Amino acid sequence: MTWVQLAYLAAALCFILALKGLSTPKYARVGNLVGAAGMALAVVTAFATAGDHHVLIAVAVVVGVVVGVPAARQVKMTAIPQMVALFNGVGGAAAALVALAEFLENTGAGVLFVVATALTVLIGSVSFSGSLVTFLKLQEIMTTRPVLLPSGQWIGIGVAAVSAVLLVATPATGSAALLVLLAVAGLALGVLFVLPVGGADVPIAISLLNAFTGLAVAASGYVLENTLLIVAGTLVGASGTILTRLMAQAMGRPLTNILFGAFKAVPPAAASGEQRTVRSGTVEDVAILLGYAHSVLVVPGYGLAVAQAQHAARELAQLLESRGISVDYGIHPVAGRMPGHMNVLLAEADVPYENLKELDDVNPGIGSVDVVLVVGANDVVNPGARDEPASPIYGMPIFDVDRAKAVVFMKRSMRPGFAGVDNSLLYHPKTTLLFGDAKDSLTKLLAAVKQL
Amino acid sequence: MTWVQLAYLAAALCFILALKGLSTPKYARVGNLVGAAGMALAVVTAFATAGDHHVLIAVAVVVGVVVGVPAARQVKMTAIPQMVALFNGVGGAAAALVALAEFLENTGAGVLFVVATALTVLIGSVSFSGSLVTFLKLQEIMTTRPVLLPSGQWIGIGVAAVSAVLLVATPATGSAALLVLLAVAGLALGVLFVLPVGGADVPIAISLLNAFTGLAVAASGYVLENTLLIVAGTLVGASGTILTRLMAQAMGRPLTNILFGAFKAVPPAAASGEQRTVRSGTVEDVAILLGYAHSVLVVPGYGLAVAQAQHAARELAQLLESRGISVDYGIHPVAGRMPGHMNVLLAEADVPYENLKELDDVNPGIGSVDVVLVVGANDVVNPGARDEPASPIYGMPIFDVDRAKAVVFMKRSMRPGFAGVDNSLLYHPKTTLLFGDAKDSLTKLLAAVKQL
Amino acid sequence: MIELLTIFVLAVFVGFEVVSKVSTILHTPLMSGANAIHGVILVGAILITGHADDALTLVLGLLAVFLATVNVVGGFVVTDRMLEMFKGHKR
Amino acid sequence: MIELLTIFVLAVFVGFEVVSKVSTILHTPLMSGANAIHGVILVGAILITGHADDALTLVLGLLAVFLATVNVVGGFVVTDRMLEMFKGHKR
Ligand SMILES: NC(=O)c1ccc[n+]([C@@H]2O[C@H](COP(=O)([O-])OP(=O)(O)OC[C@H]3O[C@@H](n4cnc5c(N)ncnc54)[C@H](OP(=O)(O)O)[C@@H]3O)[C@@H](O)[C@H]2O)c1
Ligand SMILES: NC(=O)c1ccc[n+]([C@@H]2O[C@H](COP(=O)([O-])OP(=O)(O)OC[C@H]3O[C@@H](n4cnc5c(N)ncnc54)[C@H](OP(=O)(O)O)[C@@H]3O)[C@@H](O)[C@H]2O)c1
Repeated sequence: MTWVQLAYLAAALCFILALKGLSTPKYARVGNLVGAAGMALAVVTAFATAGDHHVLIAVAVVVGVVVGVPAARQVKMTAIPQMVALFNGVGGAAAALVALAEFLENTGAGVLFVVATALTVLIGSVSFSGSLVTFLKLQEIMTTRPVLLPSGQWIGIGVAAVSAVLLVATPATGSAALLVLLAVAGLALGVLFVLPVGGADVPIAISLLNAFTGLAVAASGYVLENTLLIVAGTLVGASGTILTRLMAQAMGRPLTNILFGAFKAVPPAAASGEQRTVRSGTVEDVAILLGYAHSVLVVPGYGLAVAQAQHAARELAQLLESRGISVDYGIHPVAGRMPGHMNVLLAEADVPYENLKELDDVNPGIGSVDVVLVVGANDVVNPGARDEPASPIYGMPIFDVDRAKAVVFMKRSMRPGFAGVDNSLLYHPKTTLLFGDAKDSLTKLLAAVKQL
Repeated sequence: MTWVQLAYLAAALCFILALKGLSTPKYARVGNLVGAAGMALAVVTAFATAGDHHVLIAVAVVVGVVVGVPAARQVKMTAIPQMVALFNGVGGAAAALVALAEFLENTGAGVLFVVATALTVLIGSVSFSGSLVTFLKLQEIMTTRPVLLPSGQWIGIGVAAVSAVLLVATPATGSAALLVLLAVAGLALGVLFVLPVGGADVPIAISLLNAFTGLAVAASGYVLENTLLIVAGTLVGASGTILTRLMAQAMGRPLTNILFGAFKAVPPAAASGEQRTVRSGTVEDVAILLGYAHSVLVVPGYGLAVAQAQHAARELAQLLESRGISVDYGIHPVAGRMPGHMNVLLAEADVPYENLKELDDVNPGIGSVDVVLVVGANDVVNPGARDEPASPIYGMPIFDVDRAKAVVFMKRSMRPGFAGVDNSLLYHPKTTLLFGDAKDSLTKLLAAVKQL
Repeated sequence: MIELLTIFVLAVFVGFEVVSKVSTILHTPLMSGANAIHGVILVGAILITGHADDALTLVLGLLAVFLATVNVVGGFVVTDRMLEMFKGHKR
Repeated sequence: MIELLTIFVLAVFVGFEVVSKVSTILHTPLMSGANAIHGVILVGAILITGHADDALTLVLGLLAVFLATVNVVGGFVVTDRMLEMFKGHKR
């Protein structure tokens, strides 16, 4: 059956090329298509060589397509992280189920086989339940704040210990009941792992769970002695691990802090008792501020994505530029809800690439910026991340907009951002708040500036 | 025998890490040591599991060490390329011999086995004879100029065709005689491949033959069903291929031109009939020129390496700098006889890294350089590479020293450089020639500048 | 077995090397692209279902096929949608 | 067989990726380092010699062992000598 194996090898090659492509902007899209082609090849090959039940398999695939494609097509850009989390979870579940089924079929196989099976079941379950919780968090079905169970640390350690015991006991006894128990322990472990992760850090948890699913797939490749699964799973595992690290670096914090930091963090001091005052402005106030500025910096955040205000922002920027005002965009690596979120949105609105500035481009000269327009961003400009060691986001690099000459916040309320941390900049004398939906405000502002 | 296989896997890992280390200056030396450790592990493992003849094997290894280590220790830095070529050749020969021996042992094995065997023998022989010829060229035992046999192109194609036929015929018949014939054809092919390569391009041929040997080792890994040989050989094959391309890029020419260009190149016009005049200066003339310059550029070349004049050059530069003259070194990517040759030598002489400038750093501002000191370089400053499409080195990027205010050449004679091409800059009115060994001249110059 | 282990080790290196220097902008597409790739478990799910002898394995297998398919198609489609936007900005 | 082929393909990628962005300065050490690594044929030579039954194979094998040893030790020593100099200049 050499052609089968060659087809699998070709698919593995496609996956490598896909990853390579996805890491260079130029070939990213082609890379993804190559990956899809490889997947199609692999699936058709598997289907052609599957012994039996072709009709049922085909039906299951069709149902999967019917469910998956519309979901992926219709999801809003802002909701993509939770979608990725869901897809990741179902992948992990599938890996665990495959291992479970193979175990039931193949009673009495070698020890190494059972070890790999148990590992797949464990990692797959962790990935499944962990991804589900991240989904619930991102979709805001549950709180985005870290959830700390009473002595949650000990529960976590306990469940991990039970899992470890089961991981050894299952191969030793070969019992299916223990394997099912292991799956349950894995599910609990996944939940316990993600619950204490702070809202802002959930994407990193997704990336890590993504790597987990990859490893589960690789382990199931051992179980099935299928090199394609081994190669593809390992690729995802390795690249996911590196990506997780890169993302943590972009947040400016070590990974352990992100995952387990909540256990140590001091609960934020309830500063609400102070009743500090804020200054809220009208559209006209802000229009005048902008109209007479020389340089403007737009810092977009998650709110821009929610309001789908990217086009309005671009139009305002163009209007200002036509009046001789220099306008730049300050793109924080973790603005929005996924890395590169702002780049994607602004690219969609045809903002020229040169105008997108990173932290290091902006901060040194930020003192000479006349007006910073913070459009639906909050955490990424919170000076607490720089100045208050007690803050849960302490250590994350931010745009030092408090050093600019004036700051305008466009948001709907005084509610904090994703991290749930209060932002002292909102109460600063040089800050003007322009309440309302970002798109509305920008559109009104556009009209007002035209009137000047 | 799992521990054996794990040891081999560990060795393979060491080799990967070695390559990774060697491609970052910081870890290069550690990387090489890691590679050596992996090799030691692999060899000890093989020795421990070799069935028989342990004493003879040990003797052969010891003899190899006794021959190899002193040769490697005593070779002059300038002769390293030919040393590498020799080591490469013996590696290729070893691969071919292993395949041959395995074939004789295992008569009547499968077709795929014999195909891999034949391939190993062919590639190994090509690599062996090709490397020997490059050695002879670099050691200047034979001419460094491209050697074009009458209708050599056709002979080459003929031998290649014969090899191809034998490559098919050997597995088809399983005849040992054909395999030996194939080895002979391979030897001829290697010679024919390297003969027409121009002197300056020989290092690229070595790199390619290096990759070939890697492939031969990988193929012999198939023959012996040894994953370590497959991994290590393939690594070398792949990285050698990329390296060859990178080196060709550094020379500014496409690879095919380098390897087969000689067949098309017009023989250089015999310009000697003209009897152009040169201006030769004394040490004092040059000292004055230097003493009153504001900026000096030192362009070192192969002659600096031959004369071991790096320390003298550094001393002169320091003296000039102490007099307020700015001194830079212009390091051409292919100056000397191996890539990075000049960096190695000047690093040895403790020249600060910041003073080493590349082509793109130097050429834009070269018009304002007062004196260019060309120390034993020639081809890398030959304006013909830029201006004369008929020149064999046309297309190689050069230092445009003819645009500087004055040029001093330190060389021993009017002989051309490695490429064997006359250099019109030697006859230019703004050029002063300072004949003699580079180290002598520099030492004298040092004394003369001190007198100023 | 050693072959499979070797494959694993090499794939680890390929994964590390390929991704190690990617820019922030591409983190999300890369994450979701990798996500789609691990949907290759669909191959395993199909094979196991094809050989299922009893009802339980068959049901587990079919469920796995369904979930893996969602993973695969969803992953590739979402990634493509994201990258489409990047493309737009090359204009 | 397919495992070996997969290993080959993956090793090609590892080799390409690892070396693809190295600077000119390191071309020569890298060439000679890679040169030393393919001396691993010594392993093959030892194994084949260990199993040699007749005089011819034995002689061929021993010759291969000798040549491969020269390749290995020469390669690593030369590379180390070169890199020693690079180290010097970090001072
Ligand atoms: N990029 C990533 O990889 C990633 C992933 C997950 C999490 N995170 C985290 O997400 C945060 C991102 O920071 P950020 O500054 O972009 O966002 P943020 O801190 O979450 O703040 C978003 C702000 O937008 C406002 N907003 C919401 N909808 C709006 C609308 N329709 N119109 C106007 N304003 C609206 C909200 O205030 P109102 O409700 O008062 O309007 C909120 O203050 C960081 O904490 C980061 O760590 C990042
Ligand atoms: N770097 C690489 O990877 C590499 C490898 C192989 C070949 N190449 C080729 O080598 C050439 C390198 O260019 P290059 O300019 O460095 O060297 P070159 O063109 O070969 O010129 C060297 C010059 O040094 C002079 N010289 C030799 N011994 C000397 C001594 N003891 N004292 C003073 N001068 C001495 C020679 O002239 P006299 O004999 O008159 O003294 C000769 O003109 C290029 O063609 C390049 O393509 C490069």
